[in-house]
Amino acid sequence: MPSIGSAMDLTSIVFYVFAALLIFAALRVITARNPVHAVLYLVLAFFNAGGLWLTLQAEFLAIALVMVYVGAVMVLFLFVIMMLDIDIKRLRQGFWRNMPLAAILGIVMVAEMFLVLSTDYFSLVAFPDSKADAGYSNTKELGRLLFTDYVYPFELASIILLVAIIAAVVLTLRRRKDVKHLDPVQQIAVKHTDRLRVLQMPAEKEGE
Amino acid sequence: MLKNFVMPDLYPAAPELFLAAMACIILLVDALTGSTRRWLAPVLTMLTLIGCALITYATLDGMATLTFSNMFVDDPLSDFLKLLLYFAVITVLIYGRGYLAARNLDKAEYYLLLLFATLGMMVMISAYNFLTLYLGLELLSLSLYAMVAIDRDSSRATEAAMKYFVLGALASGLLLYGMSMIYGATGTLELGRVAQAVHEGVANRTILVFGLVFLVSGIAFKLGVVPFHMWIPDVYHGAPTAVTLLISSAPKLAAFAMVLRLLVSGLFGLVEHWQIMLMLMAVLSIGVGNLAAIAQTNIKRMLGYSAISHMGFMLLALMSGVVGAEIDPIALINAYSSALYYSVSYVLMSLGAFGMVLLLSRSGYEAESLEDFKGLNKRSPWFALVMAVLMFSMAGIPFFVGFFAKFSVLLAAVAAGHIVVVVLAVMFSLIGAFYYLRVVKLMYFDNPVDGAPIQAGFDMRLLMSLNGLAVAAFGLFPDALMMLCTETLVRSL
Amino acid sequence: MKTLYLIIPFAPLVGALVAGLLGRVIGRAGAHWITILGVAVSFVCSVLVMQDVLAGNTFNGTLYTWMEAGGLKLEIGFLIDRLTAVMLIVVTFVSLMVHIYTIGYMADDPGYQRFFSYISLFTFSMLMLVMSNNFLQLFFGWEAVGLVSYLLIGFWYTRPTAIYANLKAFLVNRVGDFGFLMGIGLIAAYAGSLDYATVFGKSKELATITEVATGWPLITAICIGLFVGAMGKSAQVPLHVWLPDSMEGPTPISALIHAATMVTAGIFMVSRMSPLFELSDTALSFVIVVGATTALFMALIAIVQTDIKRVVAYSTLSQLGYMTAALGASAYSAAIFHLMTHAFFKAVLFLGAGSVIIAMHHEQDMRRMGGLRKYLPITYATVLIGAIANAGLPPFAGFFSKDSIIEAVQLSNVWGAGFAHVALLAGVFVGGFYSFRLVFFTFHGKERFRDAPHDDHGHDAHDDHGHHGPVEPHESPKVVTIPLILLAIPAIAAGWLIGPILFENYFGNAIVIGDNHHAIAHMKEHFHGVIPMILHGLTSVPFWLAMAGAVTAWFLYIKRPDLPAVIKQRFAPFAWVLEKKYGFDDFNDWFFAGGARGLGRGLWKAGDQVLIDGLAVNGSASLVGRFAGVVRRWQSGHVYQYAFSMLLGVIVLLTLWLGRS
Amino acid sequence: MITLSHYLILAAILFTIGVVGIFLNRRNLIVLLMAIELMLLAVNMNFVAFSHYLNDLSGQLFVFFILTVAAAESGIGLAILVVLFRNLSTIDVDKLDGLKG
Amino acid sequence: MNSYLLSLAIWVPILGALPILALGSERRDAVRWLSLAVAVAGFLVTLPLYTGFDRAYVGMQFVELMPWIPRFNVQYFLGVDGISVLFILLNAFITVLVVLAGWEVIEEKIAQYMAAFLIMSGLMNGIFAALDAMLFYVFFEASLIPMYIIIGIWGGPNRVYAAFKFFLYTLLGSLLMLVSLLYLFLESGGSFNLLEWHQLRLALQPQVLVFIAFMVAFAVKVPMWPVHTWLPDAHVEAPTGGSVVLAAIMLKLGAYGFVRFSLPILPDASHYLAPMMIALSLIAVVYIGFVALVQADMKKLIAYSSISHMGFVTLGFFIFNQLGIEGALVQMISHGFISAAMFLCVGVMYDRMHSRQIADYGGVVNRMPKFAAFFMLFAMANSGLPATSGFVGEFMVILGAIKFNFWTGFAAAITLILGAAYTLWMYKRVVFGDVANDHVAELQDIGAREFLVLALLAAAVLAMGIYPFPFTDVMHASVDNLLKHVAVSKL
Repeated sequence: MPSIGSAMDLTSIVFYVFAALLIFAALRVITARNPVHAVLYLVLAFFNAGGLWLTLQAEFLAIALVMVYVGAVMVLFLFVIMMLDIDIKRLRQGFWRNMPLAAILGIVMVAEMFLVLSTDYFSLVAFPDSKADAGYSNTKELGRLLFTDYVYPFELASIILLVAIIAAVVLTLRRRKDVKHLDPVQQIAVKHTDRLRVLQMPAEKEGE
Repeated sequence: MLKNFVMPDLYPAAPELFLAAMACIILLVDALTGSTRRWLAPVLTMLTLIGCALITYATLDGMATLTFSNMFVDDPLSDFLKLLLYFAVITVLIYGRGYLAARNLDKAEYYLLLLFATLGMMVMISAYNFLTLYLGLELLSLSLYAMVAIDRDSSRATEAAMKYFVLGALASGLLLYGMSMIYGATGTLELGRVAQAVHEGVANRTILVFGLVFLVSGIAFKLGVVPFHMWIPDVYHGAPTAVTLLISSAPKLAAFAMVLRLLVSGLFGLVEHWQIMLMLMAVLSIGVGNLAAIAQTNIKRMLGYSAISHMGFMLLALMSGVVGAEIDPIALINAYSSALYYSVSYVLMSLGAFGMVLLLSRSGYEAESLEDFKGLNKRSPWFALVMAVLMFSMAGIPFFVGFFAKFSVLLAAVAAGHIVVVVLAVMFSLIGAFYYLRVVKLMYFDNPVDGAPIQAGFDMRLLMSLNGLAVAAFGLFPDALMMLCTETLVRSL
Repeated sequence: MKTLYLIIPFAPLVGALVAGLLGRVIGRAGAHWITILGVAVSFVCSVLVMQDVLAGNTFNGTLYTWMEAGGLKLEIGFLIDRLTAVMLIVVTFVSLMVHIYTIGYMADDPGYQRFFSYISLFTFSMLMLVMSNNFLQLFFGWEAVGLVSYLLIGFWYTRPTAIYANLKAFLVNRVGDFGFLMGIGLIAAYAGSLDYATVFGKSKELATITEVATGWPLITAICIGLFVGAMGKSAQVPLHVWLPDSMEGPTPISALIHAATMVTAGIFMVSRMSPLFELSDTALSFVIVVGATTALFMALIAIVQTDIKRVVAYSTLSQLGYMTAALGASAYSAAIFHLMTHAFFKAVLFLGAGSVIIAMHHEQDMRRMGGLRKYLPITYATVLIGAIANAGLPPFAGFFSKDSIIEAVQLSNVWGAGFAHVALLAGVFVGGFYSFRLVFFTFHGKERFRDAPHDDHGHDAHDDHGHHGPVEPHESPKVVTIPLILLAIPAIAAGWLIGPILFENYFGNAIVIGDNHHAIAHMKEHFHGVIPMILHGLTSVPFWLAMAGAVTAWFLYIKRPDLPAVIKQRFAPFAWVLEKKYGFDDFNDWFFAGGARGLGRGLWKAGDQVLIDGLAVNGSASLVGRFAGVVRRWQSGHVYQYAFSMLLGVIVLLTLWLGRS
Repeated sequence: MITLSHYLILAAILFTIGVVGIFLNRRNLIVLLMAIELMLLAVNMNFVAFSHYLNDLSGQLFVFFILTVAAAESGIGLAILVVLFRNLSTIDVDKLDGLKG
Repeated sequence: MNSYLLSLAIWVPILGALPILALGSERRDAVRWLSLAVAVAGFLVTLPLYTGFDRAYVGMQFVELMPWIPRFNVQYFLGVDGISVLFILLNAFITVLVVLAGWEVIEEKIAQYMAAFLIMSGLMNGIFAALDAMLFYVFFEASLIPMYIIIGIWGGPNRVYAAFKFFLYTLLGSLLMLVSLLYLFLESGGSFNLLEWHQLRLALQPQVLVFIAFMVAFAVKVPMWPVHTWLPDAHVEAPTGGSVVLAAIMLKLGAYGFVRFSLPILPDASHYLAPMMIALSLIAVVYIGFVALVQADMKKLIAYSSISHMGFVTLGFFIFNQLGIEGALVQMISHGFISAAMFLCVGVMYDRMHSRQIADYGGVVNRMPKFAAFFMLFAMANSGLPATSGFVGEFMVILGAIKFNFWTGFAAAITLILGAAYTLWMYKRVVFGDVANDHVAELQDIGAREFLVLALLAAAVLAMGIYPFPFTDVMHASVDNLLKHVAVSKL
């Protein structure tokens, strides 16, 4: 059926475009001279990944990826980069020294993974391309599971986030000593003896 | 919407829930009381752990119960490991208190992170699903990253934290990749069903093995075995000693649980593959760990390398469960219970060894150089004796628990026919004996360079003594603990 | 009867222990009384035993079981027969004399009690040796006399020469013991017993066996082994080197141990073993050649010695050679006979020499003596008797025994007997010469002690009398002279017992002579009594040779005292060889002592220190250390390197397992 | 035709890029953190693809949690980075070798 | 017939050490007397082992059997036969002497010193009494710890090197042995019972491998050439008491291991490898004899002499006749007395002069006649003079060796000469001669305590030399049994 065939082809084209962009962006992330550029390439990569996930009918995750990652995490990265005021020029030196070895290892690894993953095992016969019903909502279904079967991991995830908060606070929060501020607790807790010190001095020097 | 929803059975997870709740309470209490009542957090933490222990003890039933949609398992193994875990964390708490106070690190956040790390380990121990295992692992790891860096003015500590973090994240990535492959091959995340799928042969072996490689790499990182060990010395060295104490002890129990859950409960069908992987790593670990430890001058680093070799020994037992095609349940239990016994013994010794470093350190003085142990026998014969016992135990000299741990592991390995590996391991542990002996030498044969009296609270002294005595007592009467380990595994596997 | 036997060795032992352990308590007099009493009791008992034995009784019994292992029952026990009885008499008598003599000789020595303790201990050891009924106890006594000899030679322990000599004596004896032990070991291995009676009972059987590991005839191996032991104790070439040096000990010791008793242990032992030796002609040839060699060549050295004690010592060596040769000729009875006569006349010579030494205030060099005859008449008389006996002139004791030996060797049919006969005859001449040289040199001629300045080179430890310059010799006290006289009597008369001892089957079963060895039997046919023997002796070659020696001595030392120096110059190389004692000492020092030390040092340095410790032990340790350094460097501190390591791990595992599946 | 393999291989390439990035980067810790994000993205890609082709939602749920954890991880990572920068005034990976041997 | 004597022999000294440690080194007199009391008590409890020993009974006596680690079927299984009983007595006896010898000499940390020796004594009794392989091993290795401490704390200037060398060398052997024990455990179907192992059937190849592993362990301990180099260092650096225990007892552990493990469990391998063992033993006897000759340090000399004497022990075991084995056992006990005495003698001089160099001495007899007399006796015993204990074992082994093969006996007997040469040469240089220097001139003769120690040893040496029957009599039944056992192939 040509219509299906063309639809398939369209999916293929979308896949290849996104994939190519994704790989390009990823490569640039690790090779970009400027960390700000790297972050932006990473954003690009996430967008492309999101696009791919849409083709896999994982709408909620695709959106979440863009929203959470691009919207929050990457911005955080940018903040940190800006905040730390890093000497960018120096940071790129010596980059190429590890390149040959890295390239070889990378190629070996990819080749081996390719060998495994390109087998017939993953053919469409064994893994048919599932098509959801019209009324199916990926988000709704995920939500249902999340609050029923996955309530335990969900709670754990929340605790992890709590840990992240505590950790970030304990590591980076610094009370600056040069800023004057009043602590009402201390003000209330003060006693009169702390304010006034009664000194008793002899009326005249001894031994005169 | 939720018509199918059944309230999960919370009873098996009672300790976790209690701990989580208490953590929140401590958080609130700290926020409300501020810095005026610093003693509250440790006391509450202690109470929490004791409470957990009581709950776990009260809910002991010797049966395996699954809950939370089969994501959580409560079996004798988990109860056993959790009880040990509480004990280890309580010890960490007591040993570390003075050290942290002297360095102004005893913030409530530390205790919170400690509790969360404990929670993470408990989750790992009870995990019956890739997802919960992962989340427990991350909960533990993230807490540990933060704790390593908690002395934020120490460049060494932050460097260690950074390394730990980066490598830990890499390892998580590897683990996750492995999990994804297993998931792809079996179509499930639940360990029991994974095992079933592997057993029934519906899953593609190549993909499984492919995933297994990554999975094992992730596990190896957590255990700290070669070549995934390199974070260990740096983190042990750089972290505040109280945190090193934690990293070196309790997580080994969780890691053991992780190995057992993933490889034995989940991927037992691939046993012939992962056994050989573990063997390779075991031999390398024992070799590299012992060799590198010789050259150390910092005792924390040295103990770090020694940890690598000890984990190698533990793997020796894990790789000996199955010989050939036939699965002999007795040999299996022997091997895995030896591994468990080894882990438990190691935790006991490691607590003592790092505890001793803490005992000797004081405000502005880290007793972490080997030189700092010089002449300890003159300063405090009793603690020198305790440390000597610990060192001999680590070296695997009888009558101490370390010997019997090695003994049971080697027995398992010999039973599996790995004589060459065993001889190799034994030869490396001979090299290992050298650096443990060196500590004894420094304590007994040399004169002290530092004559200051030992400043440690009564609770720490007492616990330290008990720790040393336990190492000796479990050496004189090793059977109870061995039987406990065996019993636990028989009922859990 | 058993108690009597027990008393014989243990009376001296008690004396020794009391004098040794309680020396300070009982004092000097106490020490000599208790020990003399012990030995005297022993002597009396020996006489009683002799009577008993002559009555035809023998005894072979066990005292206690020493040990039992591997089917070998080792016991301590006594064998009392005629051979033992002779030895008992000789040992206890000479010992008693020496004890008495010592009172005078050692009067000023601070180690007085110790000395008495030692000589009594020695007597005990020697008695245990001769009374033994088994090889084990024999070996006990054997080593014990060696030990006491060691103690006594080194009696003056501050003198370097003395402590050198005692070590040397012990070690050389040990070489002999080594052979002895080999012999005993073979006996134990093949006979399964160390009891004389049992072993001798099996001797025929043993003679047919070939030793497994070596392929030697067993009996020969045993006998040569045992004889090597005898060579050590009885100072046969080349194990003789210790004896002359042992003269470093006090003179009574030289008389007791190095003349009369200990050195004869070897002779006694071989005689005791006659049932074995008779079965091996090879061994007998070995014995006879060694004995004859010793007899001649040691006598030659005596010619050039100037130390009075050393002359006697070399003479002893020579006489021991005679005895050994007799053993080789199967003339055991002749050997024992000579042993007995020699014990007396050599004791006389030694004690006489000691008397001279006392008189000369511990001067031993004959070149500083001369003309002592008139100052020391008793000494002179007794020494002269000894010298004549030693030279083998009739009718003194030495004549009978020596003559019998020479005849026996002549009649012997073992290989080497011809050489032995010639050597022994030559030895007679030399013997006559050095014996009379001693007498003339010391007692006749010019009184050289007057002109020679008495340099203080002090042979004896106690040169603190303040005697410097010319000395006035005087006769020794009674405690010295009485033993001399008492010993001189048997030195004259003991020889007259030749009839009963040699030819009337005195020894009975104690000595066995093989059917093919007829020497004694032949001689018996020609023996018609003492007087005819003397008369016959006057016409025989040995007599004239001995006389010739005596005359030569007279000519050279009395008539033409200038000649010896001339002769010495003329025959310088020959004299040099003799003075170097054929180079045995130098060779031993260089080869054995030096070689052993060199070998030890080499093994130690090269083997232990360089190869084992350096290469294997410390080498592997440093190798481990180097590996540790390498492993350590791997931990570079760079996080990307750590990541690389992990990555590598993954890739290696991947590669391996892709290959597997 | 786009099969599961395509997605998996794409993920593999991404994963490798992430891993190599960690090893390659010697100068900037932030890029290191980003490389980790790439790895996690690759894993997520795997899970999503499997989830789709297996018609099983648990994979997607896993991704959901991975995203959450990764965010928390980034938070802590950056916090450590900040502390490190305060101590060393650099985030140069090469300078990070105080602990070694 | 459950008995408690062996447990007493083990635990009386060990538990007795605890109050001594608790007393602390400040209360010296209390520590000394308490140590002596414990040591004597330890000796007294071993006496019934000898008096109550049934000489006719072949099997183990005074057996105690309790489960210890049921998980691995390890038992607290004690018992002695004629082979081991004497060593327990010897050990307890030597411990008393060591306590006496350390009386005034040890000034630093005396409580720890005494406790270390007492603990070691108990552990070594455990080794000799253990009939469970694991129990044996545990005691075997644990005994390294106190010795390591003793050498390291109270040793000479190079003590650290010596202590490490001692520990690691011996650990090397025992670790290989551990692997073998585990193997045998599995082969025997899960038992560590030595007596059961004696019945175990094994093919030749595993036998040989296990034998080699055992050999390394025991040979290091004996020590045999070429793994002997730890001994001279350890001896030289150890304090007198340490040297005494090392030489008198510790070296025996290895030899004991050969009779208890190698011979009965692996008879075929023992026969197969006997030529090698004999060769190594003979090398030890001869080679080491030469090396001892040139030593300048008295302790080193005696240490080498110990190696040489222990060569006789291993030789005796591997010639497989009763003379050899009993001779070896007698030699072990005798060497226990003699080497102890020799080291004590050197200790007596060292305490006064603080030198062990032969060259620093000379003419000691002038100032210390009593001492010289004792030293002479022991020197003679060391060179194997009859009527001393040193003779008995050597004599038996040589006789056995000649029975086995003439040349073996021949080579072994060379020690007769060498032993006398190195011992007496040293004696000559140290004791005889004129007073060599001012230090020697100031020497004081031995006091009552030293006299007592040396006299006890002298009595033992002489008694054993003159009447060894009681010693060998105890062994007969067991050695017979062992020989019968070894003669049967287990293939």
